[in-house]
Amino acid sequence: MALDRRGFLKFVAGGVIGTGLTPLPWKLTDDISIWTQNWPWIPHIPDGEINSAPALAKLGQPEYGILVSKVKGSPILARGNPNHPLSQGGIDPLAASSVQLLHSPARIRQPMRKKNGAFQAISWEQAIQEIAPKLSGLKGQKNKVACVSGDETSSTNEILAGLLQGLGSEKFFFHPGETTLYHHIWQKIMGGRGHLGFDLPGADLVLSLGPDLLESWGNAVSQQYLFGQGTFRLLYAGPVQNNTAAMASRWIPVHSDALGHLALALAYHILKKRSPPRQNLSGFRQLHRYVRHNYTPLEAQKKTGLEEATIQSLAGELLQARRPLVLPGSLSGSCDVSGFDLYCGFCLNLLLDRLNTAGGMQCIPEPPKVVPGAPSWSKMLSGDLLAELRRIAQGSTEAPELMLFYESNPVYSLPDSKLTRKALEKIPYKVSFSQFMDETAATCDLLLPQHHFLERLDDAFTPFSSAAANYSVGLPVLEPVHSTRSTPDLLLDLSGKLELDLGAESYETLLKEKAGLLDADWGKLTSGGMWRNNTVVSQDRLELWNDRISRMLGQDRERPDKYQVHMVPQTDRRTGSPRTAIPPFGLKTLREEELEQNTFFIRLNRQTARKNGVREGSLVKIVSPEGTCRAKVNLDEGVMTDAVVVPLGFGHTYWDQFSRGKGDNALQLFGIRCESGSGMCHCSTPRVRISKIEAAR
Amino acid sequence: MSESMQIHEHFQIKWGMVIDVDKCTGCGACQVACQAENNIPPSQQSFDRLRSVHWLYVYKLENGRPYPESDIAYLPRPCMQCGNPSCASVCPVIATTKDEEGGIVSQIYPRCIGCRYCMAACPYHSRVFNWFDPVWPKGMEKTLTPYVSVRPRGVVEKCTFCHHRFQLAKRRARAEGRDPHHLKEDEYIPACAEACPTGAIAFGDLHNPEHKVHQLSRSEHAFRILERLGTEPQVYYLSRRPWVRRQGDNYVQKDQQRGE
Amino acid sequence: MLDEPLLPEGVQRCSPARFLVWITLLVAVVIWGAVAAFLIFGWGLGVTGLNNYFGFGLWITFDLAVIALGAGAFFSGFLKYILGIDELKNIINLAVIVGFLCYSGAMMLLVLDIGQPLRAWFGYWHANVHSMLTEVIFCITCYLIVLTIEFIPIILENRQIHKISLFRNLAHNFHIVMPLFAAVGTFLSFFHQGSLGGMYGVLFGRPFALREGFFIWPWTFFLFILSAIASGPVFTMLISRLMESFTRRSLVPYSTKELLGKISGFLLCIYLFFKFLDTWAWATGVLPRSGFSFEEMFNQVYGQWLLWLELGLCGVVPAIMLVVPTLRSRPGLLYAASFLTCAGVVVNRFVFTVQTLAIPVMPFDQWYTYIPNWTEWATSAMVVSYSAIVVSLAHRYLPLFPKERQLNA
Amino acid sequence: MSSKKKGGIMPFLLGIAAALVVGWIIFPKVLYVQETQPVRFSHKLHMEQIGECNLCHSNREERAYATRMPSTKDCALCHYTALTGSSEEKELVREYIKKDKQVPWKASQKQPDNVYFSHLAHKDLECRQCHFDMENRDNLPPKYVNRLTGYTKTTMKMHECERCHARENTSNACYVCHK
Repeated sequence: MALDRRGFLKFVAGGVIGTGLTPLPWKLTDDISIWTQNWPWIPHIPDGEINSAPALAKLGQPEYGILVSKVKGSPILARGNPNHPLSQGGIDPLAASSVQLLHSPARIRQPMRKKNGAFQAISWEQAIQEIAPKLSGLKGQKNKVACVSGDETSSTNEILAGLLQGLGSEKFFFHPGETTLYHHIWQKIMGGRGHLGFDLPGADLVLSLGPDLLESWGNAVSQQYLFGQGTFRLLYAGPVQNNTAAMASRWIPVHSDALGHLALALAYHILKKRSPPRQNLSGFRQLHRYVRHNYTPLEAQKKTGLEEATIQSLAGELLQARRPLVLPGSLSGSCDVSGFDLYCGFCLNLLLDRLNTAGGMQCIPEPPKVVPGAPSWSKMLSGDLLAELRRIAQGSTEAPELMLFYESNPVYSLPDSKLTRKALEKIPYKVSFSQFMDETAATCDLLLPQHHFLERLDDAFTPFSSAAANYSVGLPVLEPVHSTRSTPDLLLDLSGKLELDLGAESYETLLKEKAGLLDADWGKLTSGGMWRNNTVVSQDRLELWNDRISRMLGQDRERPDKYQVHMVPQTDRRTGSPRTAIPPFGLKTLREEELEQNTFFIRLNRQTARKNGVREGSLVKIVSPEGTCRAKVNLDEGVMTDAVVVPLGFGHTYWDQFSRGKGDNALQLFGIRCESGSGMCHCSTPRVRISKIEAAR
Repeated sequence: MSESMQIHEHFQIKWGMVIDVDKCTGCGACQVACQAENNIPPSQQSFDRLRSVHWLYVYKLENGRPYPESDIAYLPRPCMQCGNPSCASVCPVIATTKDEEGGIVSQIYPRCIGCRYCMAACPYHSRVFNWFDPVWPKGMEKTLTPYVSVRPRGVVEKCTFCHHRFQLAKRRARAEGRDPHHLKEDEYIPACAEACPTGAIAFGDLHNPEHKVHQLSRSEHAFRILERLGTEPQVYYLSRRPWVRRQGDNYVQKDQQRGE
Repeated sequence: MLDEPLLPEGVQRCSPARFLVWITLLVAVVIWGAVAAFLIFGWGLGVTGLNNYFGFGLWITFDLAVIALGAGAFFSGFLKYILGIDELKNIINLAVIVGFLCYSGAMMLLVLDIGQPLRAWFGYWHANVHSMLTEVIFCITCYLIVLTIEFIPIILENRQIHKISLFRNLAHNFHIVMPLFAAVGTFLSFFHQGSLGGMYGVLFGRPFALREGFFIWPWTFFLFILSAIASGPVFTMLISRLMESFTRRSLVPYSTKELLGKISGFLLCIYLFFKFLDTWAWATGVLPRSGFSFEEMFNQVYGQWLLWLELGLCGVVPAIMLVVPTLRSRPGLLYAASFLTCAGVVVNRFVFTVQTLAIPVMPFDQWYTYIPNWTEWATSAMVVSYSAIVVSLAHRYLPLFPKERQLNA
Repeated sequence: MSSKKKGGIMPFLLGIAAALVVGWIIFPKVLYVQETQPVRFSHKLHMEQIGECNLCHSNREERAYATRMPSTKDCALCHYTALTGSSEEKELVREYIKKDKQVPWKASQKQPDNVYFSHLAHKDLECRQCHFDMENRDNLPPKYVNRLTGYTKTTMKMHECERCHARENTSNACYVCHK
């Protein structure tokens, strides 16, 4: 039977009908739809036992205990730890991204050496062979090695400073921030002892003079918890209705350069109504006289721009409260606060008799030192990196031969980036321990990547703003993902090679020793607990008045008239910290009026916009004496007239695709100001000019 | 509203959320916790409500007054888990239903055909579509949780009140020999409520007088978004500020001033 | 001519070369659309201009519009076979083909439009009886099958195929049962036109689309049916006019066109009566109850001009032109009125699809504007082009118009 | 007609027959990949020795999502050293127990990613109601993996879950099982 066309057609027809009688078409239809649930290019979810381990969030201020959930030992997410007193179960968006940061594309995967301008991967042996001779060559020469640390609470600092000391250098600096600035004013200017802490849990009225305490100042997570509990009434004075102001019972709009004046204006009323503080304060009479003379209601109104009634009612609230607490500090939670503002805020607390008392300003003892060769913590904190960089750039100080960067990214996160770059260029050899390819690491000659904080053992002694001395330890929760090393252990190894005795075999023994000195239970510390001690340091030689103070009070700020608009920096944990760029999940939480494509937004009110000829959505240039940024305008009536809010955390040039090229780095608009009197250098908030960028360009 | 538009079903438990707008600082911890918990991929762009895959969005509300009378508030918007969902009845393939004890509106990814009719129906924009396949940077897929399956492109997704935590809580109760349908306060709370540092997000059974949400939802300061449309949301908001409460719904001129 | 034996007897057709050039042009457009379709299937709907606010866009507007305009098929069939208006035999073949193309084209776009086309069959297997969309899916599929069955005898009329006795007999039998299919088609079509309207009317979260209803059906259910049967006949007529101008031959007697215009005109009047009533009830009932004012439903882009365009220029004006015999008898005016009628339905389907979604319902939400991108245009053009190819082939090889020879004698 | 002469209905029937063979016999073979288990194991023998499933398949890890496969620790409870002298057992001891390596058992009823299943919620049922005749098997069944879907042949389909839930008057709500 030959198969002709008709026969073939019949065969096909039979085949089609027959196929319908088999499972083939039906099963295939079903399976194809099941296939769409399981596309091989879509990752599968893990399967297995879920448990959680305590860890310590060390991404920069604030630091607190968290819990890391794991599946078969692999971390999947970070949650708040209800048992850790510094977090009480809360978490901030940056710490909540901790686990994802482990796998950030920006992680440095192994040691690297720069050769002809490009990094090449090397082994750890090669890395040590590279660094050890360099250090030993500089050993004994004075101040040839410098170090910047951005982690103010870790015992690693003792190792770093101890190593430097052993090499003959005193150039250990902390990345400038509130810790160093508060320390400077409290100890060097006012003669105080111990570190300042603030007992927010004990206060019933909190007046914030600038600090965005529900977002960027101190331990925001803990403060948010307290706020939620409603334990204190919150008043906010500052130029912008930030998250703290929005939540506060009252927002008192004051330009940032008038916050110190406001403190003294309030002091005027308090001095009038209250008997002198019990604390023995030298110079009280001089201050009294100064305030009574210079902050009369009329003067105060001129200096603060506030109605007399406002100041009076504010003072009334402070006087009526049982446990009021005044918080001076930076608007962005970093180094943008002058010594003057800090001093005035401290004074107000002192005049209200709020020192070393429940709900007041606390003097917390220094952490015990476990590296014998290291300088004291007070000594370590007294280095002024901004002043040093300025001197190096100007050539008034000889640049060190070698500089170490630990958990610090000065190229990105210091004001006046031109000056920073200029100073760093003079340093011939730079080493970064960064976990991430940040802007500073990129300028270094040698990268010795440190473990991510979830991969390493580390500690935190009394993070800034804590009400009392406390100590937490975080154990690693997973094996390192990349070929990284714990920096303290690496440094201890190196010190052995350099024949320096830092007094410890390993970081672990060192931390155990510290816990022992504190009489803290190691087991409790490593299972997510915290050691705490309420001892305070009594003060016997506090000075409210001296030469430096009178000079600090007397000076007037320079006001270039070319620039009209007050610049207000703002930090948001969704965009990272000075150490960490925008985390993977953080980027998607930025609203359309915060970042659009790659342009970030500045905020100003309608009146300011009109004055400067810009509108909602205008593309503008912000020009300060130090630099220029490009941004879009977001009209926000929660900003004072003649002020502009510039968010920080944008404009990274390295890191990963979640932060690189997103907006501009507003820090380049800020300058470095070295205050006469206090001698302290800080980030100045200059006035700026805003101009529309022509669409044609 | 015609009969066909209403689904009347009564549940013993009614999971609900009460968000205190006056306590929300807009910090974004809830959003990050939500993304991590529910395997929502990170994005290389900032939030784009037209395209971003998100379950929880924090709106910034403004009172519209000029400086210095201005005031702002943050309003986190999860899925409202409506008592009378506008989305469920329109789905042609029963991929979204309101049938579980507790009244969570389910969304079944392997069933969804991606017609987006539910998105057109939802006035809260709680529902988002997977315009592309999800992508994690190399290595970051290791942080996927076992709680929620990964969604391919072409399906709709939304907040589920972390219902997997309900499943886990029920299992825990079973393991301890308790009735899985009588959970204690806070035995089951979504990731956002857990992460919130100020405790602005309360969660529990609205029917159960022992749960704090029961009282909170009856507060004179409580309101729901677009209550007038008849969606019966199971998410309540609290604010002592009249202007915030008024932004919860639309009012024409002759309507009574709400809360004022 | 090469394909002479295939052409219907006694008619003039352009040269095969010319025809080939025309078809090539159309195929090029189809390929452009196919490229877009490939991108959409390969990467996902992210390559289109659709988004979370506008989940429905150009495609759904296109689908709704062609399904409304394709109503000419069922309604002409209804008038001819059920009501026995014999005059319509002059255009009924074209009506069926246009209907078939509108529905099959809509189906093609729907497959692109859903995110998981491989799961499309869930619509039948896991149907949700409460969803208006389910009704649409079932009715459209069934009606497409009916249209296919109605299309087959027309194909069998081809000169060569007709020579085969089997097919000749088949065609004859089909013609006998055609009234039955016309009846089934009418029923199905009524329902899905209505359900398409119902899809919007039930959106109680969207005050712009929400309508009260009669029993389970919102008013849009009936308005969509009315607007479809009012515009369908004149759309078929416009297609025939378009073919006439392309081929430069008379195909349908003017009396038939006028009749279609008259039918449409009267139906349009009825539709507009209810539509105005509905709009008034919506503006004074639904909106204030939801807390909205009429003005809040419009912005600079989606302004009130759309409403007046739809109801006035594309509603009342063509209705008058079609109803008044002296106006209708002037070809220019008849065609213009027909075009306006069709445009009005397109605008109606557009506002229900896009404006409904553009309006911020939450007070703190904002307006967004939807702009379709090239992939959506290309695939829509592909469907138009495919339809043009089928119509061209049908015109060339099938005796569609019984009066063609007589008119061109 | 000429067609009747040329085979009549035969090609049509042939077509049907060919399709049936392809659809019923060849297609299932092509669709599934067969994977064998790493170690021979007799449930029958172990049931005779132990008498209950829960000792090895305990769901004490109640916080886990997974249905539990025995770990090497469970095996080591008895097989720390070889008991029977069979070559399979020796291999188990040598390759897995001594090296403290998990045996890569191939679960053939693993739930898909989108399904949540709690054995605890089903503890009142007999194991064999879902795991069929496993306890009487002398060997482990090979695992058949669907090339297209990646699921195993024995993965329970949703309607099977639903049928039982309906019978037992338990909720069939989507979120009882889906995630």
